[in-house]
Amino acid sequence: MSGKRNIGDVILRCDNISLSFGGVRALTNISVDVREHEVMAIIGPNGAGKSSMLNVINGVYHPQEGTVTYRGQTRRAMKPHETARQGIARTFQNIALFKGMSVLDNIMTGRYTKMKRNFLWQALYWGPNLKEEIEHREVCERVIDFLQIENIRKTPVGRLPYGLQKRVELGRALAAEPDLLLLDEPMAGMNVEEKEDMCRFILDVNDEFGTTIVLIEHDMGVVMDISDRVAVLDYGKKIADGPPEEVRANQDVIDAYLGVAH
Amino acid sequence: MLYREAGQFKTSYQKDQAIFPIRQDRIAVWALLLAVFIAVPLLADDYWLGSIITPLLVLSLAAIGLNILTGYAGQLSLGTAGFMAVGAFAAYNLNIRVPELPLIVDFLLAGVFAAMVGMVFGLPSLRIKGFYLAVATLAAQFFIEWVFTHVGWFTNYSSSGVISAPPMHILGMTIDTAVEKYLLTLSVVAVLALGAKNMVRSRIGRSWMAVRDKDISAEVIGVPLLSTKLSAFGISSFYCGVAGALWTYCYLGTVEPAAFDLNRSFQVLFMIIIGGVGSILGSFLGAGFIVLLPILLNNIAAMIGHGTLQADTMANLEHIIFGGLIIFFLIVEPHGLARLWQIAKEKLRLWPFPY
Amino acid sequence: MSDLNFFFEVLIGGLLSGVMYSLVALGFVLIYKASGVFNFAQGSMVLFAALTFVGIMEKGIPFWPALVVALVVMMVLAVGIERVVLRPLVNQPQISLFMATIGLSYLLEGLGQGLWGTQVRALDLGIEDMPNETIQTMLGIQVSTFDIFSAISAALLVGLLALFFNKTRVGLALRAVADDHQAALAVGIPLQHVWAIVWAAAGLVALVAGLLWGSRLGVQFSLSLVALKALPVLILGGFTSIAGAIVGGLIIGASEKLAEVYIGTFTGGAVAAVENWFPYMLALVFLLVRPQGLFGDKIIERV
Amino acid sequence: MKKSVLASLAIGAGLLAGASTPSPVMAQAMEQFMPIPIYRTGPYAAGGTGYFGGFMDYMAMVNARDNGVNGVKMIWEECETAYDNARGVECYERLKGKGPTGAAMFHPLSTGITYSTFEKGTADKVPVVSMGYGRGDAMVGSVFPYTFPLVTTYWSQNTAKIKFIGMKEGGMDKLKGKKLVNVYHDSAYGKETIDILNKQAAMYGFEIKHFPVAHPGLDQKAIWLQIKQFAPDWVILRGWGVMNPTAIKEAARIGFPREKMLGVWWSGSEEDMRPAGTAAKGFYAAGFHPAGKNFPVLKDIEKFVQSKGKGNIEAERMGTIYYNRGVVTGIISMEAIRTAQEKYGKKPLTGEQVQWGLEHLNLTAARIKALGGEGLVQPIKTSCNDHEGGGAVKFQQWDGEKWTVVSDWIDADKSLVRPLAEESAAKYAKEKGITPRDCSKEM
Repeated sequence: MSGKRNIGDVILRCDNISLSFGGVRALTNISVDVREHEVMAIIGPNGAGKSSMLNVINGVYHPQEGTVTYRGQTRRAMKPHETARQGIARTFQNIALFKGMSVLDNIMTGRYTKMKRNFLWQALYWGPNLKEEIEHREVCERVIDFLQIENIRKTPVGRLPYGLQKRVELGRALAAEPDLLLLDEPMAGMNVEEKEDMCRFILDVNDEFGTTIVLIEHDMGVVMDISDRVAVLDYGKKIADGPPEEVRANQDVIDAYLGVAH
Repeated sequence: MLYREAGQFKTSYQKDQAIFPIRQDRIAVWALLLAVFIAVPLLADDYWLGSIITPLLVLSLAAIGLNILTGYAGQLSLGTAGFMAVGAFAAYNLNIRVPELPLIVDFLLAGVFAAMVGMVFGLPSLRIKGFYLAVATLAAQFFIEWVFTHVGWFTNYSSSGVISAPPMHILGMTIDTAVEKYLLTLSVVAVLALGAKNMVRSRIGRSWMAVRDKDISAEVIGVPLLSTKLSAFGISSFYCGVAGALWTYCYLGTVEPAAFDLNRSFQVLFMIIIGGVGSILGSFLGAGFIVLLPILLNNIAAMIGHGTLQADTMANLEHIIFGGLIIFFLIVEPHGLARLWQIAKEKLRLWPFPY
Repeated sequence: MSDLNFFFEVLIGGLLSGVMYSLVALGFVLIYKASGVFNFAQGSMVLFAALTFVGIMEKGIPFWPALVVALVVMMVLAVGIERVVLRPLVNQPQISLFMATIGLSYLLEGLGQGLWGTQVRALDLGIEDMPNETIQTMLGIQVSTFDIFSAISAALLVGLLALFFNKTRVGLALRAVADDHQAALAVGIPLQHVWAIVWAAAGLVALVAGLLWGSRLGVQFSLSLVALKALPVLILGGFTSIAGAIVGGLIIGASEKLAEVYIGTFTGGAVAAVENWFPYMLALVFLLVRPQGLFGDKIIERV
Repeated sequence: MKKSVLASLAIGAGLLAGASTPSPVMAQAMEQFMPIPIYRTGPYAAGGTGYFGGFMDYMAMVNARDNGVNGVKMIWEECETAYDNARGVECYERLKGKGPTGAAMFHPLSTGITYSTFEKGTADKVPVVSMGYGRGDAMVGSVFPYTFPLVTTYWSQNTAKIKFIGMKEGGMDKLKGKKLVNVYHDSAYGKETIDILNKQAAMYGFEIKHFPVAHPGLDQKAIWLQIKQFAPDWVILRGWGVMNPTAIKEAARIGFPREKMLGVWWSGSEEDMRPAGTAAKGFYAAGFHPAGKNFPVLKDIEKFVQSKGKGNIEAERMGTIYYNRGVVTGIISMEAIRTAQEKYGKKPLTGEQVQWGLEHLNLTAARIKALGGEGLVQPIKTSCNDHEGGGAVKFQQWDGEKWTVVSDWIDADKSLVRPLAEESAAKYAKEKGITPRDCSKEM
């Protein structure tokens, strides 16, 4: 990866995270850190605990053990909407858009934490509220331009094809202007062309806005190309962590992907 | 005049964000407002104004309230009439206990009380979802009805538990004819409907829809679930509460708690199903449909003439047709009359060309 | 009479009332389990079944043949509902189906009363609704013979349903559908048939409930309101569990009677007639602790 | 598909507009209009169809036999209220202006609809007649000029009930120390008599306990177990609809003698007893008229209406309590119109004119006999100040098949009811800012 980004200090650190659901262990003693401005990938076979890891980071799940430290602040139980206020945004493996709303409204919802006027102003839709709506609309229009979805901005998302929905979901996350963006299999189910588009968007986001990105991916090939660093999970344990080339050569990783018995 | 938007370019986001972006729509809306504020009072007789249009407007307001909660925020509620009752009894008590307050303030405070009660009953919504929540809102319905039947203070210790709206005065004017009551109702409903429309196209409305469509991703974006659901319960109940006050003051005049029974809740629910779940316009269309249909069927029965069999059959036929239409609508157009209206408009936009 | 005896009378009376609520709740559970439809029309089906039965008997047909005819009518109705209402809505959200059943309840009420008239009719099953003397002499408390008969009927019905679900091919298919619609489709069970069968079973339950409730209240419109008694039972017991419907019914029945009697006594009669809301509040409080009901399936959301 | 929906909506809208435009007014028609706010559906349909069936049959008979009231034909139109207040108001508004002269009067047949329409009636000058229901204090005609709780109010009837119990106990002084229970429908209607019962309890020294039954009253075990524990001497039942048979059955289950139970007239129809089966045997009910077909007026209805296939109800329901109440309503209403015609001429009258007739009603025993209603209707004399008129009640007992009258007319305790009504009416007048009419100046 080339670029003029300066990979900075660690902004997110997970220490010894363990998570289980009624006796089933999803994550065991995992420690990962993410540095500012980098693109970090978490990979692993199905059921390795990748999504659980993202869910821990943005507060959907609360681990039984271990700590998450974000920007020097250690937390244990934090609701997702609170992590959102700290500047963490994400997308989902199975698209989780607001199906009844238009593309524009979906993306505008991404601005939720940045808008301040109370509901009485909103009921008036006048003065400060109108000004606020328009300011944020402008931000969203920039996101729409960036993702090249101008022509569908008024379309209900339910009517869009899969690939575009994924793009809108990315747009919704970007509208929040996050410092840390979590992407859960952003390229799952896409064809080669769509995958290339998505890669470009991810890199551009990282490049232009300096957003730190943590992404989960199944497809090793893509990941290796765009990531600065890769962590590999298998059966809820971390088996490797490092630059792509290094991880690619790691014997444990190869075994895990080939399904060698442990 | 043709219904075309060709040549109307939006040059700013402000114009694009306007409530009616198409010019013909704006003209139509102004014409409609003129009609309802001036032409209707001049043309309609007391029967139409007092016993059809006024209750229709009041129920539209309640339907907007329910639509905010069920249509926009996705929380199914069967307690609408209960929240209407809170508004009705709050307005009455404010009116007789604090006579200094202007009537409109009574109405608004009645809404606020209803909102507070609504939020209390909305608290379980964080843990309870779907049908479980719907049944739980029945607890609100029955409990509120019971409180007003049994706590004498709320009815000013009237022996039969009935309250009777005192005469209405606004700025020294007495409101007692059908036209005056209609205009008062219309003004309140028009202002609140506009407010609702504005809210649902603002941040709060988006947060409601986000919670409705996918609560988990709403939360991940930063929409706090509990306070968003509570705001929906509160604002929805506010609308229902004001509707309850209007129902008492501008329509029935005298009510007992049973005027706000479960059947009323269902009636309002039907309005939003038929009118359109998640549509402010649909609330009006649905209320119109539900209020007018039985009267229409009844009139047909009266035209056919009397005779036991026909009358009995017609009365039951009313139920059958009513139930049948609800099913029919759900099958043919689950989005209700509001969607039909939209389709008609789109057709008109292209007319006379088929595509 | 001693206080303790009185307490037991209230308790047992409540439990037996609860059985009557469970009977109605069963119909809801059957349909919800197999099709995920919250059938609001169950109360109207109770009314419709009872009206049909009494109407047929008025034509001079004796009890058992009338029962069979009424059952056949309910089955035809079930198939009709599946065809006309459910099939076109098959891929709609649950809420649409729920609302459709509200429409259905209006339709059935109108149809039933239109066909058979709005008169209040007596229905005599030949079981005395009087204190059972044997029990009174043995235990010293009054329990109605009719209540005991109802409880036995309910037990038989539940037994019958259990046999049907566990031992017959169709029953197993139903369980498969209840567990996973997709899976059931994959193994080639036609969903339409399953739904029709389940609605017919719910029709049978409605008929039994209609007969028992109808002989107590008279066959009249208000029969459809028994559904309101069954809803708190459902939330307490969970929408998907037959056992839940029974246990929920017992809990609701007993606690509402105890509440009515003892809250009334403690407050000097100031708090009375709580039976409409108390069960709902109880169920609501319970839900806050266990959102899926007593025996309901736990809902796990995956992200 | 979509198109057809739209089209049918448009047609529907057209029909609606067409149907509700008032029919052209025929100024010369000799017709008097009577609104019929019936309820044929819902939980109380039996009451609505029975009562209005009898009422319409009577009017049809008057038209067929006498060519109307002094040559003015009665016409009427049904409007379905489904026992819903809001729809009742709509029906009132729809029907009040129909016919050549508007509605003669309005019979809501629902305490709730009475409450929702009586003020409108006063404003529109349409008498709202609530025969045997509605608000008790409305008998004070000076405050409620257009409201007529004719024959007997709940309050009057209640005092008659206590008298009846006194009779059964062997004298009013025997009531001292007795225990009474009032089981009531938890609504405005049910609550009407709580105050007066408390007053009477203090007066006669009996103990009274009130038990509300939540609507609809499908299961009343808890209440009746409490009653069993209280062990009252008498139970007064103020039920409505399905609550009645259930209460009687529950009474049977706790072994409370039905011969010690006394129902209001809404708990005393065949429809209320039949579902209770044998359990109802022995139950008493108050009524301002008996059941049965053995009255000349019913024979005339049979002859002129039912036998011609023009009945407004199934023939087998003739002579039931609800049906006869409708007939009584018809007799009194027609007599009021006739009375008003004496003053205003034999032509269709306005509501305002009929109000005069209702206020100057004098239905003597001789007149009742001439109308063929001997034993069915009690003598009634109203005045500006007294909008009730009669006040007497007959008691009947259910023998398992039918009602049998077991008492003569028992008068209400007017000395008790009247001051209560005046007090309540004065409170109402004050709340509403009404100056009562001066009845000494009225003719």
